[in-house]
Amino acid sequence: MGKFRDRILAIVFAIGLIVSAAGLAHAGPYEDALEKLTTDDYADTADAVTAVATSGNPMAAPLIAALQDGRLQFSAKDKKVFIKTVDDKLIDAETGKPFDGAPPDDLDAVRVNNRLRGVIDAANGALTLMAPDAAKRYESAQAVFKSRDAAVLPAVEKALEAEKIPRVKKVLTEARAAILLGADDTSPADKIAAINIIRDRGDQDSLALIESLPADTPAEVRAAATAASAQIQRNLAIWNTVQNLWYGLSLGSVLLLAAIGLAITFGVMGVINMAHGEMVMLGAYVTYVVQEIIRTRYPGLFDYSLAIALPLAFIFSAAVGIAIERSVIRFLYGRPLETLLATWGISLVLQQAVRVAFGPTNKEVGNPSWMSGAFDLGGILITYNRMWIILFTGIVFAALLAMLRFTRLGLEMRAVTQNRQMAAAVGIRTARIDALTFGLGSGIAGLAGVALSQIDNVSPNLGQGYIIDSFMVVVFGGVGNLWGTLVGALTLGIANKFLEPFAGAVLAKIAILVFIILFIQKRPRGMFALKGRAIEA
Amino acid sequence: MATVQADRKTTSSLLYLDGISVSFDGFKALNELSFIVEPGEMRAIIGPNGAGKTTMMDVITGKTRPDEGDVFFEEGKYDLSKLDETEIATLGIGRKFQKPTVFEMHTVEDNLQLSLKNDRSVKATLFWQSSAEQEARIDQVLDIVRLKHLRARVAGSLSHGQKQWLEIAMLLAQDPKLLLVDEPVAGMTDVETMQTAELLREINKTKTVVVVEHDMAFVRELGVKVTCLHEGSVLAEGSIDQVSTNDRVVEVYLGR
Amino acid sequence: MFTSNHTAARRPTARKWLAATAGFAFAATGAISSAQAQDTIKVGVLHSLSGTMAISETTLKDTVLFMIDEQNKKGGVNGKKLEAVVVDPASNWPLFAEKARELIAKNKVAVVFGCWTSVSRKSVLPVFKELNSILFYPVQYEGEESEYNVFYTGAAPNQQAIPAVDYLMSKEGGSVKRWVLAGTDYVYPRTTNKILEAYLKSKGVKQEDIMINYTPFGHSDWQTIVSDIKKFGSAGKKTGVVSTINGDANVPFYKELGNQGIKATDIPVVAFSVGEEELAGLDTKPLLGHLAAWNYFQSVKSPGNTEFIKKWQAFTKNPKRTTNDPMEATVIGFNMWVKAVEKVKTTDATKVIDALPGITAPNLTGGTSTMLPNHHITKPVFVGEIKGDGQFDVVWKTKGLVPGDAWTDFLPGSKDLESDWVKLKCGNYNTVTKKCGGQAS
Amino acid sequence: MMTSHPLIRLLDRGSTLFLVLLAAFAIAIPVSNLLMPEGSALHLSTYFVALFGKYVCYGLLALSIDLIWGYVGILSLGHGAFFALGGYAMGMYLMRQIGTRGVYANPILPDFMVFLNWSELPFFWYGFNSFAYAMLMVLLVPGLLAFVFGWFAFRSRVTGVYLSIITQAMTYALLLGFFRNNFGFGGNNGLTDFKDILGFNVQAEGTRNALLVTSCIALAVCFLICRAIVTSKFGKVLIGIRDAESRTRFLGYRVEAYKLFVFTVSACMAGVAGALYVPQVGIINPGEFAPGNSIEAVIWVAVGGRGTLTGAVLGAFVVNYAKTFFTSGALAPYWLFMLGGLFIGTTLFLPRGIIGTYNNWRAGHADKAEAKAAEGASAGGGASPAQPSAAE
Repeated sequence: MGKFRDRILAIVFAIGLIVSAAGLAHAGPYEDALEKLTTDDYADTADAVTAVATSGNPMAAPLIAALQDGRLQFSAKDKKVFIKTVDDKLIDAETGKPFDGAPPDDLDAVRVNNRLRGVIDAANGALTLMAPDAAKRYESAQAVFKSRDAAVLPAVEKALEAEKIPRVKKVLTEARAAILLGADDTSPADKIAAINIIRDRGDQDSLALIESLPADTPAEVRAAATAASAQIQRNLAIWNTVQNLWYGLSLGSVLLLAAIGLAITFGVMGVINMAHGEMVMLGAYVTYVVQEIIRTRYPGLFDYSLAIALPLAFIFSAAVGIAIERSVIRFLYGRPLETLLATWGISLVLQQAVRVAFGPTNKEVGNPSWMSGAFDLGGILITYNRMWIILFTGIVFAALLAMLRFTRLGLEMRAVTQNRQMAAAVGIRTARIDALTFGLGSGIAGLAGVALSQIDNVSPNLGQGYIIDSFMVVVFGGVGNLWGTLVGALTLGIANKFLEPFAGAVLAKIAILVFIILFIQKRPRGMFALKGRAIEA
Repeated sequence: MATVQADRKTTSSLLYLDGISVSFDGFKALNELSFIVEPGEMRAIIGPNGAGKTTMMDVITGKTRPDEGDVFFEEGKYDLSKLDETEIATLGIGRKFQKPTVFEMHTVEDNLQLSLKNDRSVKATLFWQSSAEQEARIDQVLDIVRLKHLRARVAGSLSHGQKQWLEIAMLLAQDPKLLLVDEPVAGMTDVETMQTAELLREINKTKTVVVVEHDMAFVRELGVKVTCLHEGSVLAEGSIDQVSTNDRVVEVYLGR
Repeated sequence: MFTSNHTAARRPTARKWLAATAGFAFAATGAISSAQAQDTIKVGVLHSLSGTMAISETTLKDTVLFMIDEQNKKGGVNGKKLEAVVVDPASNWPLFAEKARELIAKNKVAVVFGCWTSVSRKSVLPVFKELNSILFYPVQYEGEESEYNVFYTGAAPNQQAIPAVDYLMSKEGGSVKRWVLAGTDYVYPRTTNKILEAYLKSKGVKQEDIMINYTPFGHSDWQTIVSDIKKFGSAGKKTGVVSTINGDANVPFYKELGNQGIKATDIPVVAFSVGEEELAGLDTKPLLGHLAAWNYFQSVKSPGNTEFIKKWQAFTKNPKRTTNDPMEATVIGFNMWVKAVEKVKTTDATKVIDALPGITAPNLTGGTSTMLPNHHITKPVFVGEIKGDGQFDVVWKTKGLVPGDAWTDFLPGSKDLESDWVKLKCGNYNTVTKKCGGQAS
Repeated sequence: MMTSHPLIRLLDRGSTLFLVLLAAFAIAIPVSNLLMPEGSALHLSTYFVALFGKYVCYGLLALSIDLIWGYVGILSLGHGAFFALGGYAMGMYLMRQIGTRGVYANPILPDFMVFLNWSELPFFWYGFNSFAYAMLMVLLVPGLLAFVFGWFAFRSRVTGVYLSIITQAMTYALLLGFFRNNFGFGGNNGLTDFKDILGFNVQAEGTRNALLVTSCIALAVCFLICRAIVTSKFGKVLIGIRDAESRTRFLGYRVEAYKLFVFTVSACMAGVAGALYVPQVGIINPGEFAPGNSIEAVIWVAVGGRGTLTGAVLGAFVVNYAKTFFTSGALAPYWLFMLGGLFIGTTLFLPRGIIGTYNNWRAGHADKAEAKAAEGASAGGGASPAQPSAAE
């Protein structure tokens, strides 16, 4: 650690220089550092990075940035270092001038490993505390809070004075507090003040920070610390519950998305579609194909890939669904168990077909920028893809309800659900409705596929992973009742997530299954099953 | 068997319904329905669709539990609302469904064999052997419903009317105290209808019968006391002539 | 059977039966007829081409075919051409046993390359013992086994798990102090984690600094676990995750990691079952710097490797086709078998098995692997960091080659066991009781 | 006809033929495998013996499924669970027989317990070193599970698709459970590396043939039991329940009792099948609980002819032979297409299955007297209904 500390000191000193005598041409350390970058050795590179950072050379920042995202090239033969610009031009790292002429044949990227990334982050952290971009400053302030290295304190305080934007200022203060708390020469009073600041931050890191006080801390500080950590823990406990709820919600929405199509085919037509999972899988593959085309042809559109994939997936899965209904299922009405077997067969065929067509391995489906990453909401971290999936599920569900309620097709579907003969009698072409219903169910499965491609494997086995769970949801929720499916999915999802922490993932799943089995005994037709005079025999 | 001490209201009656209410998803199928069937009587029950005829049958046979009200059988000896189908059937209440329901895969004979009054337990049926008197009983029943010549036929291959009769025969084979017959002549030719009426009168000589029917001609043919249901409760009761001249009946039912 | 046909012939029902009977008879006699054809050397390929395991195993099938093709170009073995016999156990364990039997007894293959999961290996073991044939098993596994008829060219725990942990503990690896052992709930992770736990404790890691977590196969909802890891990691000490999560569950796991923003610089994850194939299903940019430990990486720069990749991609007519560790293991095993057969001038199982220990073959990373008396091989161990392009960047490798150890020294049950098929003629010799465990005592 | 003597009822043409064939196989195969010289045209390889033995076990499983699906209309998608439980019971016995010959030479603990350093044998492993006890468990464990499960399900009248789905949930839950290593059954590697059964080496040819013969006998016995059940009045009640459950109820039959009885019997049979299967394939692991397996077993029955006992067995043989055949050689990767196609084709074009269709054809083409006989046969061994109303 000691060596590292020295480096930081040096960096800080450098910052001093930059601030005072900016722009002063200053040959020596920078050039030597470049030498070191050409040895392809992590230790050397590390030293070089520090040296560069401290050199105060205007090229320092761009060079380190280049190193960070692998655009820093070197040639071992003629001991030269180049910065590759985003548009693949070479810049001579020494002069900063564009490099024209043939690049050396042994040109290779300067390699980085985790430890180096650490060093770079630290260097950046210190370098960018004063960066013009607020977001950068925020980032580096956070970095300092994590590293909480006493050496950076002056830099932090300087930055603190200069800082205008409150949220950055807040983090800087926390960073400063963190450092002060760690430092031995801080007065108890300051330490307590620091503790309070950190307490108000109140996240896991703060807790760790406060609890990692050395043994020799004075009593009053210790008291404050214990009080603070107690409060943080209370606070965290609450957030923990909230988080479980959120996780449950998002798991539930995935289940719902996967099951809702099934609920329709099962509810309206009493058809057990074992190939439902494969419809989901097809949807995911449509997404893959769309993204492939976009990657190769129009990379610019990548962020819209899902938007493009959705309708296509719906149409494709729906088409396959209708084809299945027309070619197989319609001959099996009134024989649900036979349908079950036939559709199982279909699912096997579809799986192997995809396996033959696309190969058995996983396919890459990327997250668009707006679906990757996460943000903090109070004490919990919300990942964008989960959030969007929950929203998406909500939209699909609402749209479906609306469709059933307000459209002609929906009306006819409900008619068929309630009384097939009567519906036929009043001139509804039940055959057509069946086909459309099945298409709709499959289409929604396709949509689910698009969503699942964002969190799960895109492989021929994708569907298998969801089919049983989906059935559980439908049966649990009660057939022929979308609200039942909704409640069913969310209940199972949340129950699962509250069980998981102490029961473990496997037992949680088993417990849920057993629960459903028992539940079906109590309500053989599910939670929200339509009662009424079931005409038997 | 849940028995209840006879109380004076219920004594004489074979079947006693009082204030039966049943509702599905808010819709009241039966509403404070009450009536009494005396031993040996034959009763015809009429009423428009959704009047609650079949639901009433379900309540009597234990398929549907009443939300409220009493159902007593045999002078109040048994509280039917506490028993399930099987127990009620073994008490001696036989039911014929609206849609003829026989064991299509079995021969006429086997259908009756299964219906004959016998020990119904698993053990008994596993080690069961047919006997002469059983055979005789089957012949006798087949005679009554005029299906003797079809004894070896698979029930599935019978005509609609024949199935109706076979089902009635199965009820007889059960040797019940009370027969509930739901629309026995639905989809029958006039001739068959008349024959059925005759058949039921024949049966009524030994057993109590409750017939649910739309066909007024048939009900007239039976010439028995009629109860008209409407919206789950009794609208009118009496001879067919009284009932069919009752203004409200005419209004809700015959009028249309 | 013939008497029965006779009685049966009277009844039409019997036709169906006859058909079936004939079918079996065919199957049976087929076995004999195929026994005659001996102008080629038959090589059995026992990898699932359908079902859930196809995702990993199909590649290995292609690899064997590729090697056979290469070998035949060189004129085959002992002047005979090699002939591949491919069967599909369809990811169904009993079927693995049946197919193994079919390959050996019916098709009379000289050697079998196959299996991926431990359970498939376990289910074919009795067959190989009974019919005394050879199985080359190319996948890293939990160890705790050394059979006379099986050659393990994949990594034993000491050739993958332990070096990887050593690396993470080193300064270069970020001197990790706190450990999460996350795995799918089956035997390989269980054993590996038991070994690692013992190993870590021997290195002075305290119980409260080890968190062990198991998930079902194909687990897809990682929110809770990833956030638990995050919590565990924010306790001040440097934390690392050792992942023995099985193939399919990895993609959602890494996606969740990426989205919850667990950077390799904060909490590095080192995986033992994630290779180029698995990464092919991922956008690896968020995973930059997470690690995997293997005995081979496609990105390793060596003449042998470059040439192999070139030929392989040509053979599969797919310029983007990746290579991975089990493939290399298959290649090494194949070459060793060829050498052994050429050495003893026969494909007779016993002779070849006895000849194999001591045989050497170049591995694709520039070294030379040797078959050890315990039927495991020596291999180098690499630790690679995931790069943005789905490849690995080797950041650490063992000095020299590590000999595969069938019986780990970190489990009480097996630390006294030793395997030596040359001198001791025993796969599980107990150095304390001086007895060969396998035989009845 | 019900009047006919029980024995005649029991052994109609089809059944007799079936038993004769089975006996023929049970004799011919060991003879040709053990006595005929290697390489002679009459010699059957041990490979074939093992294969056939496996098929017989599958046949027995199919039989057990047909008994409840074909005659009562209970479609269990979890019968693989009973099969596997029987198998595990046998497997545990075989494990205990290994004794000190395990790799760790531990006299008590099976290997997988040793290397997960368990200290002592879990209580539910006690007693499995006794063959008799193990065999008892083979019947008891599946039987008990089926009884409890059925008691709940049938009493609360869970029928048709719902029942199928919860049976699937049951086997899926067991699958997950047995995958867990600390559940005490060897995790996903299951139980394997068996040495001997009743003192005979399981791999020895003699033992294999013996196991094959035993399996055939078991199949024959179970077949006769099934015949006895379905040809009795009890069997007629079952068919009644299948075709018109509520009618049966209103006739005063305790439908749930009937279902429970036959479901439990069937589960025990499945257990026996599993127990015989394990020593012949040499491994039992949670894979057997996979819902897919149970569904596949159902298709065997459908192919052979639902509601015809001989058909179920025939189906198991045909489909599994096809599997053996299509999973090697050029067709290797296409097996799933075949299987899938089989599912679709059978349900669409052969709803009665092979035997069912044949019976129908025969019933159609025979004269009146013959037809009567056919009725007799089909009342017991009978063809499945044209529109199986199994759902209700």
